[in-house]
Amino acid sequence: MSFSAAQIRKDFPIFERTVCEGKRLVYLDNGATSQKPLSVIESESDFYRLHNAAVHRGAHQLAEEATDAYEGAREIVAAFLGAPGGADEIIFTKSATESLNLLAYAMGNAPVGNRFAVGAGDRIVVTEMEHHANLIPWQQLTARTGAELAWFKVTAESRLDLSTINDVITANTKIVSVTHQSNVLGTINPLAAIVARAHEVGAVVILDACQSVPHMSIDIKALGVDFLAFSGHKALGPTGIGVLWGHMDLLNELPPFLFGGSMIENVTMTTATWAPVPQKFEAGVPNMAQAVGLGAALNYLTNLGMDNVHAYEVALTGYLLEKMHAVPDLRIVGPANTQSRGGTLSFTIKGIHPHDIGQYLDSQGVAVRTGHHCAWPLARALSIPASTRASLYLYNDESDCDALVDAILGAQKYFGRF
Amino acid sequence: MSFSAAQIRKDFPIFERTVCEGKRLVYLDNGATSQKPLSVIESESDFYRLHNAAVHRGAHQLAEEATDAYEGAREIVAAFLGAPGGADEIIFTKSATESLNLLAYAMGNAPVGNRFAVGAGDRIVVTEMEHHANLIPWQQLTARTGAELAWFKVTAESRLDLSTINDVITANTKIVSVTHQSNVLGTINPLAAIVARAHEVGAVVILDACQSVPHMSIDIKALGVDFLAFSGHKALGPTGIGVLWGHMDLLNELPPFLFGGSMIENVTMTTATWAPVPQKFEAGVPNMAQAVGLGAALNYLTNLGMDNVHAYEVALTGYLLEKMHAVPDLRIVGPANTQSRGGTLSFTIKGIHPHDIGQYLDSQGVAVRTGHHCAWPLARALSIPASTRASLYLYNDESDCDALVDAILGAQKYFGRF
Amino acid sequence: MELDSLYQEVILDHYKHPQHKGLSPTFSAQVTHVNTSCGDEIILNINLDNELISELTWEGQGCSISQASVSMMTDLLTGKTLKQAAVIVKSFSELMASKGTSAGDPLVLEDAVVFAGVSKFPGRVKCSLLGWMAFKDAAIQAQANNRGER
Amino acid sequence: MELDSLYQEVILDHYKHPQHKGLSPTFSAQVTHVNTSCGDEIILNINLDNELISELTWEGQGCSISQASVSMMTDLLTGKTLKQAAVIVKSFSELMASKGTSAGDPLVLEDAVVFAGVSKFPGRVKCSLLGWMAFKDAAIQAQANNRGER
Ligand SMILES: Cc1ncc(COP(=O)(O)O)c(C=O)c1O
Ligand SMILES: Cc1ncc(COP(=O)(O)O)c(C=O)c1O
Repeated sequence: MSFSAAQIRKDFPIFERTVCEGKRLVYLDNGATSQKPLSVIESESDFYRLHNAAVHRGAHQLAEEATDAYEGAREIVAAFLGAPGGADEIIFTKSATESLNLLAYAMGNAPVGNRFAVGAGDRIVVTEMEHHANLIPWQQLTARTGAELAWFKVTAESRLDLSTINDVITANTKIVSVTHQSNVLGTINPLAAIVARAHEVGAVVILDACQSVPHMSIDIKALGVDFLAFSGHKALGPTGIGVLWGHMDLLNELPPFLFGGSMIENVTMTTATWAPVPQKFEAGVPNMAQAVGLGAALNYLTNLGMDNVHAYEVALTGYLLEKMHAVPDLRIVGPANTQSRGGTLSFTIKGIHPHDIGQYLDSQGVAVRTGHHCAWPLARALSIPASTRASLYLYNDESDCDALVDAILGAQKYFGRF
Repeated sequence: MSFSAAQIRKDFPIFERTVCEGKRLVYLDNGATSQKPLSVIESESDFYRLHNAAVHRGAHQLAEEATDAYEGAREIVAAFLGAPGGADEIIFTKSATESLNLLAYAMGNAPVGNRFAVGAGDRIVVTEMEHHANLIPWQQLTARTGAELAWFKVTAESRLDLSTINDVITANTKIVSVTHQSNVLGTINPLAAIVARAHEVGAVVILDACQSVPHMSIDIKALGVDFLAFSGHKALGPTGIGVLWGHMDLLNELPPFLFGGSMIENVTMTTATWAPVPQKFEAGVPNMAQAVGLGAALNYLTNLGMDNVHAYEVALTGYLLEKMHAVPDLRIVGPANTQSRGGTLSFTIKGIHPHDIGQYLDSQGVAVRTGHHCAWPLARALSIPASTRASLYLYNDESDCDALVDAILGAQKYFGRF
Repeated sequence: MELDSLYQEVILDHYKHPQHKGLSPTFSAQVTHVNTSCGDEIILNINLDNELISELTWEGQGCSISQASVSMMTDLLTGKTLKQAAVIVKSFSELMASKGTSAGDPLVLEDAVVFAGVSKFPGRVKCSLLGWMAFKDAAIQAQANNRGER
Repeated sequence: MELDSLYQEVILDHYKHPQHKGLSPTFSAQVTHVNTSCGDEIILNINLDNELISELTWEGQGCSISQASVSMMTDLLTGKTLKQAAVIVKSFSELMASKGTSAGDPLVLEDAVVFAGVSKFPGRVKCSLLGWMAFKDAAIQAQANNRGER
């Protein structure tokens, strides 16, 4: 099967509608959230129509069917990521944001002696290109515990500066949390050196895989990281579902985060003990229909083949980069070619503010994002308070890239009137 | 319009299916989760089909439509609860469990001087009939801070023992968190005295309204509480959506819980400040489709009229109680009549374990729950390690109650063989 | 009726007339296991005579399946060596994981093959295993205790 | 073209040729306001002569709408009393909340009535109000400072 974005687009009901009075929808805001294929929409509604019940709780047929569907989704996620310990290593959260906060709070709950206990004298390492979701939870953990925060800087070539790696990941470093792919620059970070150094000093490595899981094949064993987080909604899945993966031995030692039903072993008025992983981390009636929908989304991606998806997106990115290089007064914020970069293209246009560019693009049916993209420290480091971001996905094609570039040229003409 | 459960049932696609080889589905596990009307299922899928985009972020038409839908749901929830400060007082979470943990963690984040700061010498009050979700977060907060936990006991009549109220809610009490309606006993707790005493000593009152919001009309002003939590999935809404309501002045003072995108005002590598309420409490791309679905669910309930729903359920509960009283060897765990009680009926049958009852009922198409119902301390206090729970909702009718009682009699015959 | 494959006579018989119920005053190890989803509880005492399981006694409350299972188990394992017991436990665990596809080995499991019917009911597999998981745990602890590792 | 109701000539003109831009060396109060969703920033200096706004100057970066709006605002409010300014601010806020249903009062808002077109674009209302919110804040602080409450 050859890869056909036009064919794929037919699976996504939203492309049947138009925007801005009859214009074709050119959706290039995939870094924010992806559109959903019919199979995902229907798997969520079929759950409600046919099997809806509280998992793990009821003594009846519906509850068993719901449990099978929910636990089946866990198997799908585990297989998709290549989780070495299987489905029990997959924890469902509401979003990557919750997954990362879960880690920071759970580590904050660790008693002295627990390997995750963080205190004064310990270091937590991030990078300058983190999304706020992988920065502020660690800022807060250091503020609560007295640990210090350190970070890798970003070079003029939009790459992590690993030249000082031994000074950043020091012997007292406990946690290294980095993004796999920047949601602004598109940069795909090299992990091998970071993982090696972190493990050398006994630190755990957390991967924010929000922008990589939807776009490339992930093999956890090959990556060598200890924890991984992503959101379903950026990977063709429903809103309201996220994933945290961790090595079973680490999840066993990690204290719980949310407390309530289904995560307990035994409860008295004053004490409680915890169920085994993953239940330990899933308090309450879970987001069942959304987990099932995520399973359908990952199945959709697996059917296409993640290597095919990635190859297609890289080729399309190359096409768009070339077209953009030809636009006068346009500056790409991120790597200039497709080497170790994904299909997230941020840019600025001399003399026109990103918000105005975005507005003009919208009037042409082209959906992008503008601003600091929830990575404000990066924007400051680059002295680019705001940029415009076009982010590609599997249903985009060259005609979408053409529409974007035409609209940029149109904007230059429109705002150049004066 | 007269209230017709048979008519209502037609709005719920799941009742078109059968269970256990062709048996009619008698769904009496509403305390765990409710079924969903078509309008809810479709509002969620229509969001994906027509308006899906990240709210508050994109510079394009879809993002504006998505924002309108999401913020519209907030308005619906505010109106449904009678939130005195309007929509900005409504915070979307993934579940009541998250809402209650949010409060416990956010209070744990409060610096000295903040009115929510909890420490040694302070007291937190709950009741013996709390669901684990409204018990363990407070156990953990006391463990982290050195505060003490105290609780109201439950009387032989399944009511809160308020005779010692001044000894339970002491001058040093900071938080009183109680359930509105027990998910085991069906007891509806009287709040006036608790609220008055709590406010007298300067404590805030948190209401776990999981089992009341779906079943009766709620007027926050009349209740006088300070915070309120419930889950969408028990109120005809989607899974993966919960609500926290709080008074605006309290929400303003409460520190945030989850950290990440969209909840910030300003961010540097080492510091962050917060956006206004409610954004301050909604980090990340939210569970948008689920919020929209919850809006549709509350609209469905409002169209029926919550007072009608409640009156209908009380009458049905009376019918079922009477039938149950006539079953030999059956003991109701909870109030014996419909005074201040909802349609949650737990019971035990002499000589047959609840799990076996539940299994037999399932074979007859009757879906109930068995066990400790996530209220293990209550089960211990009552010396009833497990019970069977039938919980009614608006689509149930007398034929469902008859089916339940027939099945109980059948179980007695079946297990009485030996 | 499908239910009958779950509630077979021998199961209900053990439920009504449990074997080895009532805890021995002394033991090599004592464990308490709980089914966290329903609150069912088993306390199991094991007495080890070197490698021989000389006595297994229990107390508990729970559904017919969990109680009958532990009753049958104590019948089966008393008088066996730890090695023999391990073979039986493994065979029973495999049977319970079979989702109704296995009939169980009557040479190993004797009466307990009736649990083949239970294995069709995923919601009851945990009940069936409660006592057996307690035994596994108790055996390990008893060996440790007997080696003086307490 | 609908876009033209947003980007009217007078708006783009103020954007290209901003008024009162460049901060005064002294001030009664200085405030910095940020649009948290896009990072746009305005620093506003206010000089109060008793009740009279004697000078309003600013610095900032942002989109045409936010920059034009603050430019027009400083034009409008300079030389007014705080009371007169409050009336104008209220009128502008109401216009921006009108979702395109109001034309704005030219007697109060003068040129700034062109923002009626912007009010149709919910995503840009925040941009329009950035400078005005800064002014509200600055006026309060300046009064406090002048009363020596700093
Ligand atoms: C009284 C009560 N509180 C809290 C909860 C927790 O709700 P959820 O599991 O939806 O978070 C429940 C339901 O499970 C409940 O019945
Ligand atoms: C790199 C990265 N990390 C974290 C997040 C947060 O994901 P969510 O908002 O779905 O929780 C995002 C997306 O917003 C992202 O792009």
